[in-house]
Amino acid sequence: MEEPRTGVYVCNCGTNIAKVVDCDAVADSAAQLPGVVVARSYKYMCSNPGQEMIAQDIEEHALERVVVAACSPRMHEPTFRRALQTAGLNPYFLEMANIREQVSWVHDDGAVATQKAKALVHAAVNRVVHHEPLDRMSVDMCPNTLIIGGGIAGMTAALEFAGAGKQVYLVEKLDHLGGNLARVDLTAPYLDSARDIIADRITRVTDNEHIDVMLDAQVQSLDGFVGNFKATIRRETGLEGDGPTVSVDVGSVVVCTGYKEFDASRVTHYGYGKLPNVITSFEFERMLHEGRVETKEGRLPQYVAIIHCVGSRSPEFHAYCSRVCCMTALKYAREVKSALPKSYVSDIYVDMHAFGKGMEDFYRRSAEIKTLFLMYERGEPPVIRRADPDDDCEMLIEVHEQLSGEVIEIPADLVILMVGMEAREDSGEVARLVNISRDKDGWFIESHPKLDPVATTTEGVYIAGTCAAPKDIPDTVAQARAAAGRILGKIARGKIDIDAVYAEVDEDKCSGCRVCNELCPYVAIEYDAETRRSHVISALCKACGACVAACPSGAIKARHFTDEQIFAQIEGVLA
Amino acid sequence: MAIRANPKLIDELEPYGAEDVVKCYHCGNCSAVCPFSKQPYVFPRKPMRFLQMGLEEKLKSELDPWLCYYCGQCSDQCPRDAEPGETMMSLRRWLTSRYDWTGISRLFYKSWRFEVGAVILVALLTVIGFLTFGFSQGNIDHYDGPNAFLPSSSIHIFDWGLAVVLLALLLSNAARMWWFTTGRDKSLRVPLGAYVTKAYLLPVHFFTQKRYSQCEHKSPWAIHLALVLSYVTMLVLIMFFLRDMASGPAVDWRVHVFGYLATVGLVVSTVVFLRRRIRKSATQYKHSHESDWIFLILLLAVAVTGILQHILHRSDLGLEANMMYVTHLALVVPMLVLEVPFSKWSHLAYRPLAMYLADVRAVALERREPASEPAGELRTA
Amino acid sequence: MTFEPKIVGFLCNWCSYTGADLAGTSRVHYAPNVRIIRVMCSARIDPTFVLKALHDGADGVLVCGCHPGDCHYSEGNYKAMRRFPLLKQLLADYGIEEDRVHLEWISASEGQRFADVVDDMTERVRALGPSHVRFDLASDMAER
Amino acid sequence: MRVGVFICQAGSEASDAVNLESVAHYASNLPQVESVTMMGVLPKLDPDVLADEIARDKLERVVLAGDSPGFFKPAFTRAMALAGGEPDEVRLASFRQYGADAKNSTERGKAIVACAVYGVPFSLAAAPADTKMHPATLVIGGGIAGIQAALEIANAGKKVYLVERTGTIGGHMAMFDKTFPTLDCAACILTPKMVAVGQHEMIDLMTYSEVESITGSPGAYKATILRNSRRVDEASCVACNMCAEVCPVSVPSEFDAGIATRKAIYIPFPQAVPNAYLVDESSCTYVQSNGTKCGACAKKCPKSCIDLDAHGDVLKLDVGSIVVATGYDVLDARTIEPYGYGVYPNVLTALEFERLTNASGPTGGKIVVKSKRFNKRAKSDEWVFDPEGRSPRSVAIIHCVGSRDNSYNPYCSRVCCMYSLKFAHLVREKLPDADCYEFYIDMRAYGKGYEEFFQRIKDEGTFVVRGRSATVTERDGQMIIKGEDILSDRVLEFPVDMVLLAVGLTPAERSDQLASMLGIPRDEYGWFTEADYNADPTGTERGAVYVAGVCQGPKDIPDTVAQASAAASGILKGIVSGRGVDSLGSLSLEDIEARAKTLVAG
Repeated sequence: MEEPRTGVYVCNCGTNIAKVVDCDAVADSAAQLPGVVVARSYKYMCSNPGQEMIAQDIEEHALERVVVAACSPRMHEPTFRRALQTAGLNPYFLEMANIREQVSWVHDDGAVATQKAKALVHAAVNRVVHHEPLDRMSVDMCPNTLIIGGGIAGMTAALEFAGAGKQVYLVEKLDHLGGNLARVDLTAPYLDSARDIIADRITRVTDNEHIDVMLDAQVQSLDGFVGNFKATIRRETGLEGDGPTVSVDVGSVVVCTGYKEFDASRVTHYGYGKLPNVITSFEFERMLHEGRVETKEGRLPQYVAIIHCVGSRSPEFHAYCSRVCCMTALKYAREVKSALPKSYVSDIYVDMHAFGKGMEDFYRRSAEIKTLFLMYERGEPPVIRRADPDDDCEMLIEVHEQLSGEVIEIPADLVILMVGMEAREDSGEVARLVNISRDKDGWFIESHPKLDPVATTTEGVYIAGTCAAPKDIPDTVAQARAAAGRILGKIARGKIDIDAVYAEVDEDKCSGCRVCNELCPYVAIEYDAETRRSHVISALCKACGACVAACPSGAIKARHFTDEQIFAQIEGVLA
Repeated sequence: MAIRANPKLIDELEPYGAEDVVKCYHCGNCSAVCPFSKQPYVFPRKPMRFLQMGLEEKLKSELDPWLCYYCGQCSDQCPRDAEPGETMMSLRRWLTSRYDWTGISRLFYKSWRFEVGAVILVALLTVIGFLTFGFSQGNIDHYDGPNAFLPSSSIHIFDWGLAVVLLALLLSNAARMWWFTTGRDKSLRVPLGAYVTKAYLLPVHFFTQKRYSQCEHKSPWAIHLALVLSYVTMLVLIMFFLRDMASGPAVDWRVHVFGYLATVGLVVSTVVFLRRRIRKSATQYKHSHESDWIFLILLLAVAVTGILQHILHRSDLGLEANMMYVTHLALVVPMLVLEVPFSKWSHLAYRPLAMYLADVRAVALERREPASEPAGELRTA
Repeated sequence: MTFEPKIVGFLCNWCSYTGADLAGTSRVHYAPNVRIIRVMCSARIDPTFVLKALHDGADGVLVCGCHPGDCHYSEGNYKAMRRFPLLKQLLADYGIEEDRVHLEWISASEGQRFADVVDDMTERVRALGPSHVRFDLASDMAER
Repeated sequence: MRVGVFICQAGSEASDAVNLESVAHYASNLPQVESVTMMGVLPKLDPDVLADEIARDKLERVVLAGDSPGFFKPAFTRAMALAGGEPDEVRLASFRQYGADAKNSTERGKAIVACAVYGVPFSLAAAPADTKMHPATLVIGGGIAGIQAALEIANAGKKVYLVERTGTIGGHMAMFDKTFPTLDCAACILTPKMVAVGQHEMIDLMTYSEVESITGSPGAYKATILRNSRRVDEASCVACNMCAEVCPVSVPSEFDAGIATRKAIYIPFPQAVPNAYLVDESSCTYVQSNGTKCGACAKKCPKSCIDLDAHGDVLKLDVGSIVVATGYDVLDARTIEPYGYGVYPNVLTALEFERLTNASGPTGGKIVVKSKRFNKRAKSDEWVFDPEGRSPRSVAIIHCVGSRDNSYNPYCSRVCCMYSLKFAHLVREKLPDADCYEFYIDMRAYGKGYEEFFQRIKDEGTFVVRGRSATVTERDGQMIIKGEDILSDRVLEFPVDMVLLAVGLTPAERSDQLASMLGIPRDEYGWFTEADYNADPTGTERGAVYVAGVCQGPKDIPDTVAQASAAASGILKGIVSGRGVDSLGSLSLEDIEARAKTLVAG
């Protein structure tokens, strides 16, 4: 058969690829392949000139297929597909060879890397030959949204949708809204009232006709696809366990499940749980809230010590920074001085993360009220012990103070441990439920850390707030709104395109054995008793291809991942 | 063994003038810009740190504050306005009060009222003392000659008596300074030889203040030196040539020429310092502790009364001269008795001693851990 | 010179391929012998892919999917897991050393692990030496 | 309920904004208010004494009013507890939080106090009325924030006008090489978005343009845009570069942060959007000579799309909402003498280094020190980057240059620590034999994956020195850097070939004019003030006007992108429902008081 006319484009990605791979050589070798009529190498293929170059060639050389050797398709496949489309070529006539993440960034031997790049390009050229023109399906966008988690993030997002007059289902595991912020009295760095923020949000949410608040409820299952999810929510009716389940239709899901505080008792040398007056930040919040800043014995502490990075930035627990503890600690220093003017506060930290608006000023003011800042090294955290009876304090904290180089002990009657943030224990469950992935610490992974901090790998499912990573209130609120913005955009358009990649049954070949029916996790394959054949409901199919591999009579075809395409690719890489 | 930190020390140092030290967030800028901050004496950040943490014993064993001449560069470039220079100054005040075993110094620095009160008290005692003495054996109209009201011979004896007392006080305090900073540190074994070989530093630093001259601006050093030399000249004249000074009414040029020079030096330098402090003309004059004022005013007053007394005497006005003499003494005595051992003036002894001890300690430290090339240190870090 | 084996890697799009990308973004270097082919899910990997690869001259085949329980398609990797022993059996019949084919679970966050897996695999296959499968397979297929 | 009002000032810049006496007088006339006490500025509070007062007046609720009353709350909460009252009943009336910190905000101050007295959150009572919403949006600033916001709104099928001051969109991000902590190249992330903006049918892109005035009310703003003429026909220019080849004038290139030159007719960078050239009037011989001299480019252009006599025009737009995304400038390093920027050739600012290490930069990404060259025109030696130049043997990076410093910017610029670490990585990667030193005060690695990145940089062999370097000097042609190495208790002084200054961020020029034009306040440092620090970080005093990105305060790319999308959300909400919200200023004291009353009743 006559090979379709193919164009090959090798991206230098500045020096990211060119530094290791000889891009011109790759282009030249590609030019030798059957069907390739033009092969070029350029600095940034994804840039405007780069895309225009492709469009121009498609016109001039009447290209039928395009191969772009550049970064991972997970990054720019959509970009180049769009480029093909604007040039009047079916977007699925594109194939990308990943010569950055898989070659130039992981190999340093130029010759070998170039060799591998050539092979990958060869494979891509082989494969693209067998590509077929596919059309994206356009489906209706359901204007309702499911929000999981009734904290500040969840409520903020909910109010955005409600404000636009769209229906929201707000599902909260506990019997009240507010999340972790409801346990806080004042916010850093301006010591504004947290309870005012929460009260405001809760009133607005509960009073809003568009928001269906479900307390004591959990999402049981989520089926369907972007724009057309069906969620089942189980409501705990307290005493007699499982309550009624409701099922709702939603177009998108926002996950705002938040965080859980680090368990301080895991850090043995702080003696939390053993020493009565070593408490966690949240326990101290309660003290402040009740206006009783005192020891377990009811005495007023003369010396108060605050220890940062409990469970965070630590070799044995979490490597990451919990982002809010530093400012919260300064807040406590301030609050202790206010409640107990005669007290002395020492703040034992690693690095003072006062990065945000108003924070450095807050840090300076905290120093001016004579907070004693002591710096310790991550490797060697402080050790708390009981003081001798004749001491004027209850405990002594031994710390190798970095800024003086001295090993000192500081008196303390009350010790506040700044416990970090941790992924909730049910985050794995939630991830599976809504089909998103988690990083090594259990935080949900965004589809791109910079471009797309609130979207996930599963279209239609978004994450906001501290369930993605620790962050403070303003950043959480911004993210919640960002997620809402994304979804409102889709809702405003009313329709969404969904990928044209799904499975198809060739009914002539189908023997009606129904193996595939049980196999499909999305019950997307229907058996027609009449014709005694199975067929795929394309909208439901997520193109995993399990059925394809399993079909004994080879009757099922995975669009865009056909056997021919993959065989061709295999031949390519091994050529 | 861990050292106990004392969060309360900060409060204790406030009256000494160290209220801004709390602002320091330890960027290390000051220690790097300071022309005097070199291994093994890196400051002012480190002492500031000890102060923040209330490591009292550490501070007591610090020589650093005395190695600082308060040229103000550190304070000018401090990003947090923590006033490192002023903190060093207040530490010097605090250390003075620690070296002084009588505890008087502490009272002076903590309350200026107390210091002023003491000055007045001593002044009154002096007046009463000398008047009774004068009337008991002389004639108020006679300044010199046979039945002089205050014969130089007896005043001379009084001077020497006073000198001995002051010396005793100063030496005992200096000894304590040595003990805190060098003596008690078991870990560093100071070779006796070092004490001897470095001894020359004492007079050198005392008479030249040469270290001060390393500051960016030279004028403070010049004036300071003028003050010191004038004072010393006066001291020598009074201790050894009092008789010739008091002789007259004719001017005895052999001694008086020195007297004139010294007086001019004293008046000019004190006036200049006072003006700068009033105008806050430079960083180091921005913050003035009460003790600074008391000292300068006292010194100026002493000089002025001295001049007047001299003039009156030369113009043969016995009565007036004697009265001015008594006034003069009423200022000199408290200045010597109170300022030298217990207040600002004491640094004339502590500073040179600190330079000396610093070098002596450096020898010992070098023995303990030979310094290595900084960047190299990092490389292995 | 040392023998440089050719290895074909079949990676699932959601976990393993993302993990491989992560290895790239975090500049973790690894052996250049593996050529990656992306499939949507490890369950899509038809035994014939593996046979085809070996037949066309691959000295080894690496199959990667999400960790059990983390599959983007909830249970695709289990299907792959179940299918794998059969595949090994089949290969044994052809007299192919079982170390030439390897199944691994690699999550989206395991860039380093992916690199290690590739390095191990490469070493293992290098130890086995070049595969003569392609000829055997060819003749075998000719007979049928 | 018996209420006691206490007025305490934390003594911030807001102190003089509100007439406390009249607020006090107003408060004393509110129902239920038993006592109003003036506590003064930074009062020394003794909870025991306060408890007695509370008990004496039998107060059931305490209202703390002031610029930042939260600073004193714990004392009162404890006093309330001591007095046997309900600690929950200590309410805050923060002037700063609710925007009573501009001049003459007394009326707002009263309203805030009233709400607290009634025990209602101010934000709840002060809910402005709905307004009709014009579906078009004006986005000011074409950096990543502006681009993101514009795309979000346009992708929803709504009209967007994107106004950018320079000749291309992309902002500072387009100048960067890599982005921390993932180190993927900025261009790879940004350029596709720029392309998308350029191609989007719903986005009307106006580069080389400025906002001249804005009038009207929320939902119905009228914006006047000054469209400077590029003097090159945007549509027909194919960026063939022939005009630039013949242009005789070269001036420092803004895009290359001045380390390379461009012509008077130029394209900011090859991937610019729109991909067309423009003429810089200030340096063009033809324009400066009123058409008497030169004009070579116009003659040369094969498509004759250059019209050197063209003039800008003014455009009037009707928009419903506005996104302010004007970004930032960097602090002028010359103002900081100890580092000798502008004196020593190889002291570079962060942006200069970004361009130097960038593949599309003048050295193609090679890190070299400047070399001396004789400039024939100027008849003098000048220091330039020459791709063949010598590469530095040691590089020092100084953090917090002009940041966290009372004499310059007291605030932290939030991004410097991480980009400095990124620089260290690039240096070590491109010059494995070169030593790299980081002088820092606190290493602010707070974000997702930042801490791990810091660890990695250390493992790569960069020397991190805790202590801000103090001075850069020169001894016989060799730069010497001096700073305290606090953790090893010594003063370091050693030679370096290159010094990189992590200069802080400052508000963009003209943001003061923009602020007054839009009627949104700015904080003491000049950043735009958000409606509520916590609850509404992207909204503003003015209805339907949003802030996004660094113009609201320094932040990194992910946070900027999130804010941009958040701003878009607020706008889409209005457009979708057809109803926006009016400005907070539209509410009178009576309105708020009345609403508060009803809220208490209901």
